[in-house]
Amino acid sequence: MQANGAANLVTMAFDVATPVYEGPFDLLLHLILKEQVDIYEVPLSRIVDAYLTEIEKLQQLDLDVATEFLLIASTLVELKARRLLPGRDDIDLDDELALWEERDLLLARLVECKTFKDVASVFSRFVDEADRSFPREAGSDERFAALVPDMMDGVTPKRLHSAYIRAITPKQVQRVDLFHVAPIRVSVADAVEELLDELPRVGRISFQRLTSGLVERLEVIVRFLALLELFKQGMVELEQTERFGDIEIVWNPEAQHAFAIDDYEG
Amino acid sequence: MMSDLPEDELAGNDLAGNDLAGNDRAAAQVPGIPDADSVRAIEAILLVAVEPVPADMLAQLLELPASVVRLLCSELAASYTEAGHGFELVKVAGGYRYQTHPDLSPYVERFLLDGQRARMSGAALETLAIVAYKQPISRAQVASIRGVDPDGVLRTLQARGYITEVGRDPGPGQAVLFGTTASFLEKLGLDSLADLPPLAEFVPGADVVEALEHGLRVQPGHLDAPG
Amino acid sequence: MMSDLPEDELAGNDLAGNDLAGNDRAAAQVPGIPDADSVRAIEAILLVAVEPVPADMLAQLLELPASVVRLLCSELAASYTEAGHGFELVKVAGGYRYQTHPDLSPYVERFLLDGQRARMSGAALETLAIVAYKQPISRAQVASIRGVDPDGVLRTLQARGYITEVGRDPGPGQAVLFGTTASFLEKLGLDSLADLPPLAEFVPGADVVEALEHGLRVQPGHLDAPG
Repeated sequence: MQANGAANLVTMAFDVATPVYEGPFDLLLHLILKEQVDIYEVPLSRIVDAYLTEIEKLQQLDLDVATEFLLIASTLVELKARRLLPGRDDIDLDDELALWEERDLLLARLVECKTFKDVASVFSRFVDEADRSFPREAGSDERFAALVPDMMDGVTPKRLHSAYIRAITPKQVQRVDLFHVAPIRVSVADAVEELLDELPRVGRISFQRLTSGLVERLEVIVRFLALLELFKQGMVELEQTERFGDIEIVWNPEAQHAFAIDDYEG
Repeated sequence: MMSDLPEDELAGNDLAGNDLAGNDRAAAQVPGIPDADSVRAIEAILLVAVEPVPADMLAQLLELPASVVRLLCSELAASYTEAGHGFELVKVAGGYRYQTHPDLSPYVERFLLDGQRARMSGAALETLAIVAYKQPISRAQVASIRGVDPDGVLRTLQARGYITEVGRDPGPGQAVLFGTTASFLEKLGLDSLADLPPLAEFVPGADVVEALEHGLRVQPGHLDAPG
Repeated sequence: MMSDLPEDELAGNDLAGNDLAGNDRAAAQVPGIPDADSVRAIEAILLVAVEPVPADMLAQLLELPASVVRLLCSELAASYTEAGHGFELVKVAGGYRYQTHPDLSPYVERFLLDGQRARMSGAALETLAIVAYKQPISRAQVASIRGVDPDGVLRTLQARGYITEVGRDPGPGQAVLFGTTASFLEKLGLDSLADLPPLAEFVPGADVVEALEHGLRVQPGHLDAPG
């Protein structure tokens, strides 16, 4: 596995992860375009953790963006996981094609997302430019008062409501949409800790059983990432008899206490 | 030199010959007179103003003596007249404003009669919405939410009979409290104020609205509220 | 803005040299061209309008062909620019309106107090971009592009009046379809959706796609290589 090879990339990932709050694709585009990084070499667990850490630190972070990031990250992790798991030698042609399809889909999404991100920045320029001019809305003076249609014409309860929301919204608030996004409560660090507590007791368990109590796809992904980290550290052995089959996790008692938990400090 | 100009300088103004709006604006500058940007700023401010703007307010915004502002305004008014524009700059109710030239009234009337759909300005609508949702409410409270003096808008709404004085603040100052009227409800096709769209439809809860009103950062705990 | 005016109205324009705002307006009349009062009427109508006035409406009120109205408006706009006024005449959201000159925004903002506009978040702008180019579009379609539930953002954009429900998906579920509004065009200072830059201009170039593609490349044997 690429545990050591990824070491130099970790710094890079952390470096770009911190200032990037505009969106997950920004990060990925950054990593892929600017840093020339093969995503298969990017330690996604580290990026996920870095993001989660930032989320915990900055309450005003756009959770919308964070959620989006994690969704994409999980897709990437799924792709990556297939590469990391044993059984590569006997790849089924259909599976290989499916992998390519998935990759193409992701590529298409990245391209489309980049397209609209660029459009958005142009929109932003348009808005900034237009915002410098103020339209005349004073209407006519009292000489024509009798001719002016009733000012309430066209005012609906809904418009009134919208106007109230507008009026009470602080003008400089950047992200009004923050309130509609569910909080994210999973972290790889937490998952690692859980596994370190759980695995020595059970000794051996299938991944399916290990994650059977989890409802969120994201939680499963995070659990899986944690497992990969433990594998890298030699804490567990992973066995998979067939590609995409269930994974058996075997705790390595020899490796007790070798794990540097500090790495995961949130 | 200019400080002694009479208030009603718009009449019989002997500076009418200067064309500040012409191509030679730079040349129109007189030593001691602020540059043409002040005139342009006056034009911009008066364009967006809903109520006549007093010379004092312009003076404050432009950081010029009021006497200079009055002079500039009278020159500007004269230049419009001379150029034969369809609008004019007049001094009414203690302030300056743009209005249409009297001889174009037939066009304006026709436009207002069949052309123009009514559209309440965004500011007026927001003020009305605040009164509707927060009544009884004082002028000062409206101002503190909108961040701007709502005096003109409140007067207009009151004149139209959509809001009215519903009481007095018991505190010092006895501020007038406003509320909406029956004709307001009728116009919206509502039975009662309870029929206004509930605020919860768009925001998680009263606590968040409250927080927004106070301009506070929403606490993390609020994120748990269902969207 | 004015840039969208048909080329032939601006090119070879006999009236271009005449200063409609100048003293010799009467002399500017050319046989077959309506008299200067039309220009003055346009000024008066636009002064009292509270939203952009389409050329067709001006044409109807002035009893002139719309093409003549467009010509007069573009000349009028040019004359204001030339004279260096603090206001300008622009074509936005399908109509003409007066607005303040951009370089005077500091004065206007100070005057309006609440002149500082609320900034839109990146998420809002991206969602707006998607709706603008893909309208009519459903919530689910926006979600599939942005990779996240756009509900909150869409509601915010709707409350601000930049997007609106324009229909229902005929398919099962009858999903609401969204489109942009005239306020959206005004917010961006555009005359029509046709003024949006072609989406093709934004599709990443071959090099970017190549780099993205490379980043995602499945390289057999890659993992066996020393890290």
